Amino acid sequence: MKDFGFSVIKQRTIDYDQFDGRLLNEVLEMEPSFKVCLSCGGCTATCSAADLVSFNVRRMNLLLRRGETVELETEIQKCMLCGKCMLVCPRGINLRNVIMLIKKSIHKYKPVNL
Amino acid sequence: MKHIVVIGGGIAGMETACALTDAGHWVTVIEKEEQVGGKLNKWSYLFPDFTPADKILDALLEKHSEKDFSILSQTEVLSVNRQNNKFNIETSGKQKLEADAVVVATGYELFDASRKEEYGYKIYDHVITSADLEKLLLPDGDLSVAAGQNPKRIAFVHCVGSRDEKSGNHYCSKVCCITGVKQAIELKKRLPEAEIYCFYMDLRMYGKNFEELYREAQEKYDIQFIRGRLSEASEKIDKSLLIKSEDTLSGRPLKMNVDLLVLLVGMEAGKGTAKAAAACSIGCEESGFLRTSDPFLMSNFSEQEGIFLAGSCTAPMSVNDTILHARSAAQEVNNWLKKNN
Amino acid sequence: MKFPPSFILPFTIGLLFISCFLVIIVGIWISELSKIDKSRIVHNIFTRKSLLAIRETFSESLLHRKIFRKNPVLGYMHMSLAFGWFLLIVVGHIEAYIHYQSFSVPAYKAIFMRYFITQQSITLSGKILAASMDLLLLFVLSGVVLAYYKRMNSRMFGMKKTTQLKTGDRIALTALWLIFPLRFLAESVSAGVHHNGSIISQPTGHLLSSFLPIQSVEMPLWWAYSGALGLFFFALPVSRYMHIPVEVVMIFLRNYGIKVQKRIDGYSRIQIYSCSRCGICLDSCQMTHAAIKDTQSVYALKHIRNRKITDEKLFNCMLCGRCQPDCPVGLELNSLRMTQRIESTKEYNSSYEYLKNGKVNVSPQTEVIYFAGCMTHLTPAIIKSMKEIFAVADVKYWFMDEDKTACCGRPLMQIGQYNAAQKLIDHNREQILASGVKKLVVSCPICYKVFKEDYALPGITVQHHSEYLLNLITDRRLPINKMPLRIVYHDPCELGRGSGIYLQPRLLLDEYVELIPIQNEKASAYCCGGSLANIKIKMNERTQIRDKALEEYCNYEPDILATACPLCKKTFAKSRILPVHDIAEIVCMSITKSAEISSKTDSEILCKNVAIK
Amino acid sequence: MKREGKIQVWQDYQKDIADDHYFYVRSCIRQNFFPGSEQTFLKILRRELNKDIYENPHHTSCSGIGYHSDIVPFDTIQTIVARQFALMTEAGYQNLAVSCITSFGIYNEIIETWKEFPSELEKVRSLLKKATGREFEIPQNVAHASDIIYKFRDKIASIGENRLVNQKTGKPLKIVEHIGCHYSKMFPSKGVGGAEFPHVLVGMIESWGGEVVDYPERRHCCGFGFRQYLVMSNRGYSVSNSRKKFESMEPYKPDAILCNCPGCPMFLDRWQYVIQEMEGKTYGENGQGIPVLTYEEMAGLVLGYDPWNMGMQMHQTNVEPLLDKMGIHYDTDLKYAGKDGKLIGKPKMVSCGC
Repeated sequence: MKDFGFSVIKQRTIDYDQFDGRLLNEVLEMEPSFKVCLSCGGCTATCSAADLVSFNVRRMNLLLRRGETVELETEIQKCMLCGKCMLVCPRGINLRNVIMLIKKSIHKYKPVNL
Repeated sequence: MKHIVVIGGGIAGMETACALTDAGHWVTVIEKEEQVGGKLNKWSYLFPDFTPADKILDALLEKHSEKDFSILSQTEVLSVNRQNNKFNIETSGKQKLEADAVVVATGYELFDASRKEEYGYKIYDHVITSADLEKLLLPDGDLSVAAGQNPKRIAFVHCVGSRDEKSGNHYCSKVCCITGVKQAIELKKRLPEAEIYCFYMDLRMYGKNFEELYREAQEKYDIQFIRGRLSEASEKIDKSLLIKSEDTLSGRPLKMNVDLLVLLVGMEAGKGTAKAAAACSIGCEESGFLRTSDPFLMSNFSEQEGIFLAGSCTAPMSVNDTILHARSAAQEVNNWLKKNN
Repeated sequence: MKFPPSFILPFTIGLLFISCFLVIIVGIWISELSKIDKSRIVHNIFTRKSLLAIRETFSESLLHRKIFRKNPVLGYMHMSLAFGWFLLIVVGHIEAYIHYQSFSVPAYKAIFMRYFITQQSITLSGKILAASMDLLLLFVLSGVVLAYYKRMNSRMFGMKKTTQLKTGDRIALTALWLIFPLRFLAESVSAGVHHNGSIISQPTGHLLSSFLPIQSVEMPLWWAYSGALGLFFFALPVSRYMHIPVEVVMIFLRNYGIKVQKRIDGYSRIQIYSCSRCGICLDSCQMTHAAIKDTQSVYALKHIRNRKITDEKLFNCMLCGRCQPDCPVGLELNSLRMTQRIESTKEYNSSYEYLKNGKVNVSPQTEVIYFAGCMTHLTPAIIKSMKEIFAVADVKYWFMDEDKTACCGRPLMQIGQYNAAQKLIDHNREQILASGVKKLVVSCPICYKVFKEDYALPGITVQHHSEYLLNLITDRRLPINKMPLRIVYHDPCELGRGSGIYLQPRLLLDEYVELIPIQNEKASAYCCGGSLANIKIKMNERTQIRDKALEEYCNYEPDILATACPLCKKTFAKSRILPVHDIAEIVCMSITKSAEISSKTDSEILCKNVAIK
Repeated sequence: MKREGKIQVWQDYQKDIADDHYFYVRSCIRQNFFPGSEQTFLKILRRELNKDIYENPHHTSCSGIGYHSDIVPFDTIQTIVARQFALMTEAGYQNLAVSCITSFGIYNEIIETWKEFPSELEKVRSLLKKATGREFEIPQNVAHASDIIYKFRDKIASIGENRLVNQKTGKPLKIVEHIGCHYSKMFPSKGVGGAEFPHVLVGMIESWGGEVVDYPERRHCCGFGFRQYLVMSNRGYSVSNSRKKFESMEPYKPDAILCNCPGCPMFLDRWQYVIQEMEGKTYGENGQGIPVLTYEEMAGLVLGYDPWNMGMQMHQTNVEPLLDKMGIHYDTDLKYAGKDGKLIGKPKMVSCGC
């Protein structure tokens, strides 16, 4: 391959058609309450871990729904599972189970060549 | 006996006429179309409980048929002139009417989606509006897209022609959010295999049971909501559509291939209302909707004494709000006539 | 030498099989124990502890005293089967020893004695022994009848439900049910033929001979009896009746001081096999209030034993510990579930690299570290009350998690993430130690338990605020104004059953209000339903559990429902049926005389509204 | 795709294009990238259409690239543009014909600015007067050179020798049209057909017998983006934009790409080569690239001009596959021959797929 002093930049666009929904489907099947997330961010606002590090619980919904497994895996490790988020969620989502389900299965769906 | 002319034979006009007849007045409804009932004729099912629109329309029309008031259909008002506490009305049918009061109930028009060129309405094969979809949602409606296949992925675009400086409409049309949720559920019921996405800016579930329906859409029907306004749509070689938006919650651009794109068109005051406003010399807001004397206590009063306003010519309104507004208009007319007798 | 009749084969082979099996499996389990546990066995085996174990085996494995206390009918059933059978074996053997004048009588000769010894005993002692054998069999049979009946109708035993069976259990159960009636029939028929037997078997044999060709049915009946015994022995390893032998081993090991560890080992397996699936744990389980009927301890242990445990069942438990005091075998039900949770989640990753210990600047006069806990930050009334109390008592404190801090780690532990929790523990521990303060007061029982048990804080007293406030009163640092309020106190699981703190909150409340004793309190207190240990339960199911508890509390018509846990408070407060306050709030109300207690009328109206619904 | 809908849109965006007497302003970069194109344009206008088109050798860069790269201040570029207008006024012309899309955008932007803010116009008049002593009038008509070809497309078709038809199959050639961003995205009303469904190149293709390919990324920028290209380490952004377009058009199997901007043909042409070198991917048939043409070159081919005379040997993606399909005769030996018949030198790395 020739070196031109630059390389083709990877697109930042979320290509929805390329997205692997298996992890999402697994999580939603086991924890259907996660379907009703409003992305209000209440969980993130109250999050104990978010006080200490850049961590956004709300975004996990998005990462999962956009198939961003690599980022999701690193993000989710920051959660301390304290459960505060569940006490503020206006839709009563069982977030701790969502996190545990992701932790359980994420290795199955991580892209291989990364 | 007092004579009242109602301009517009939609549900607002008919309901006002009905209530005024009940109050013992002589009412003439002027309708530009052949049929009365206005835009309700275009709708199949109503939010938030999927009541067939026919059912409501038939119930209203049946009630009206029992009343004794005249309807001038396929007629437009040319001019309204005040003369000695009377209004002289000239119509396109060359009739000259004399009225003691006038009710403007000219309703709204749907936003012409082809004005949002980037969405390709009337250009791409499978871009339709919510009004088009409404007809397809009837039991015999054909939802198939290219090669007779059922669409596998469908996207709804909220706020088409509303809240959009580019369309010239800054206001919110109020009913499209819930219409989108309603239609998404209906589509999912018809096509359980399809994935359905709603691209929204805000979801404004203002009415009774609206929020509940939204939750049901997520919970029971797996409708997915993506916060972002569609920038453009393009047709692919297989007639499917590539749509682009920002996933604003991720902060990244998003593209998606869909088989059917539904544009949730908003309401505009429209030509009928503009003509009526000109004929009656009453004022319009910047949005084009008719100006009411105040938004709280006199929402049925125009700036001209004796000219009243009913329904969605004053602002985007749902069917139930329109009916209520029409009834209150009749009440106000009746009170005003009594006071001025 | 005369060969014994062939019908003894099923029994003999079965007995051989089960003996070998038990020796091997118990050997494996014991070899799996940790070194410390093994040395415990070695050190204790020849001490009084073995005698205690024998006594416990006798009273629990045979007499079933605990079940008796809970439910006499059920206790009788278990006792008649276990103790009766035991005596049958013992007395049978004595009878055989006497008859053969030898101790080296093969087991089959004792078990099938009525077949081998056809002549009637002529000595008085022989007659008594024979009669008592008949009576013992009758005693056992009465238990079998009850067992039949219990299968049909468990309600009679005061049990709401009974456990479901799987194939191995069904075979063993059928065999067990058949053993004694068959023995009775065989002995009676033999009595009819040979006129041996005693007070019951003889007349029965006589009666049977009047309409049965008893000579020709004798052999088949002995075959059937032996077959039933053999079948039972073979089905034993795959059935719940494994608990019969394993429980004895467990009782010995427990008496030697062995406990369930945080990993699956021989002892946890022994405990799992010791579950008799009596189903008593189902009764106390609040999950049934939410119609969750397949995740209780008995099922969890069963699935763990069969390696068919799913996360859905394993984690659908609030770990409230309500079932544990009721277990007649005395199994460590929570710990057993926990070992499996640890096992099931061991591959999960967590990274708390972001936890960086900053400088801890605490003034030397500081008396107390106050740790409110994550949840308490969502019930600011508790924090506010504690602050006011500290001010009134003139306590200098360091509010450790006022701004931000890591979670205590307990919620992670509850779902098996011990390794992850350790990282949080290490972080917080370092800060606590660095402060140099010698007392840690915690507002949340969830945090309290972990600080107390897992933090290793030498020289530091860890107290829940209920203990601490009581101390302040004893030290006369807090004023007391008794308020005319009737209060029901809800024991938080982690504070009560979890940490054994029952008394202090009650003593404290007694000083300030009128505390109403209630039915389900202390060890049998309800869980609020909000438990963090259950990650599978749905929100509406939590509500059902909560409402059932509230229903009882409402019966006492309290002015206030008091609790000592922010999560319990949050859970109960959501219902709006009763005003809910933490004990710290109640103390604060009293000492600041700001008795702005939500008036009862409010709650009455709400109660009515709920009733209308 | 519903044609009636598009026609409706095109009708909404019609613009006046002057009929004759043009003052021609050239593009800076086209003269390097596609040196024959502007010459071909002048030839077509003067010889085939008998139009009066004048160019003044003293006109300069509009400095648009500098402006868009935040190097040239607005006052400066206004004054430079005013000077071009002064040259036009001095020559007695009123219709501006702009070769470059960047310039076209700049001229429109500045004229619109002057309409909105007359004070700016006054300032520029005085600045120009002070600097050069010149005075100017705002052109009555600003047309892009492609507008002019569009206007006379049917005339060209009628006198042309070739059509955009595959001579072997008789089917119309599938042509991708790519409009420069600054043609109508800034002011949709200044471009024929507006911004969403521009008609300027579509009209030419259809008029000359070809078929337009409407692919999803049709509106997407070629990736020039000024700073994206000018700074070498940023060029990856530029390539990735072009690649996005290629991948989107690939399933349609286009025979050629037609552009009306100086940058677009350059990048759509060169990046095909770069992508092939970097990733081994080609987008045309038989491992070839997709030929990229300027509208003048396309018009020239229709009129039967010699491709080498129009400078089409300067393309990095070979144009021969298109010439073969159109049935145009060309002499392979003369491809790299100069005007004097001598070899001008052959590139070492012959382009994409060849």
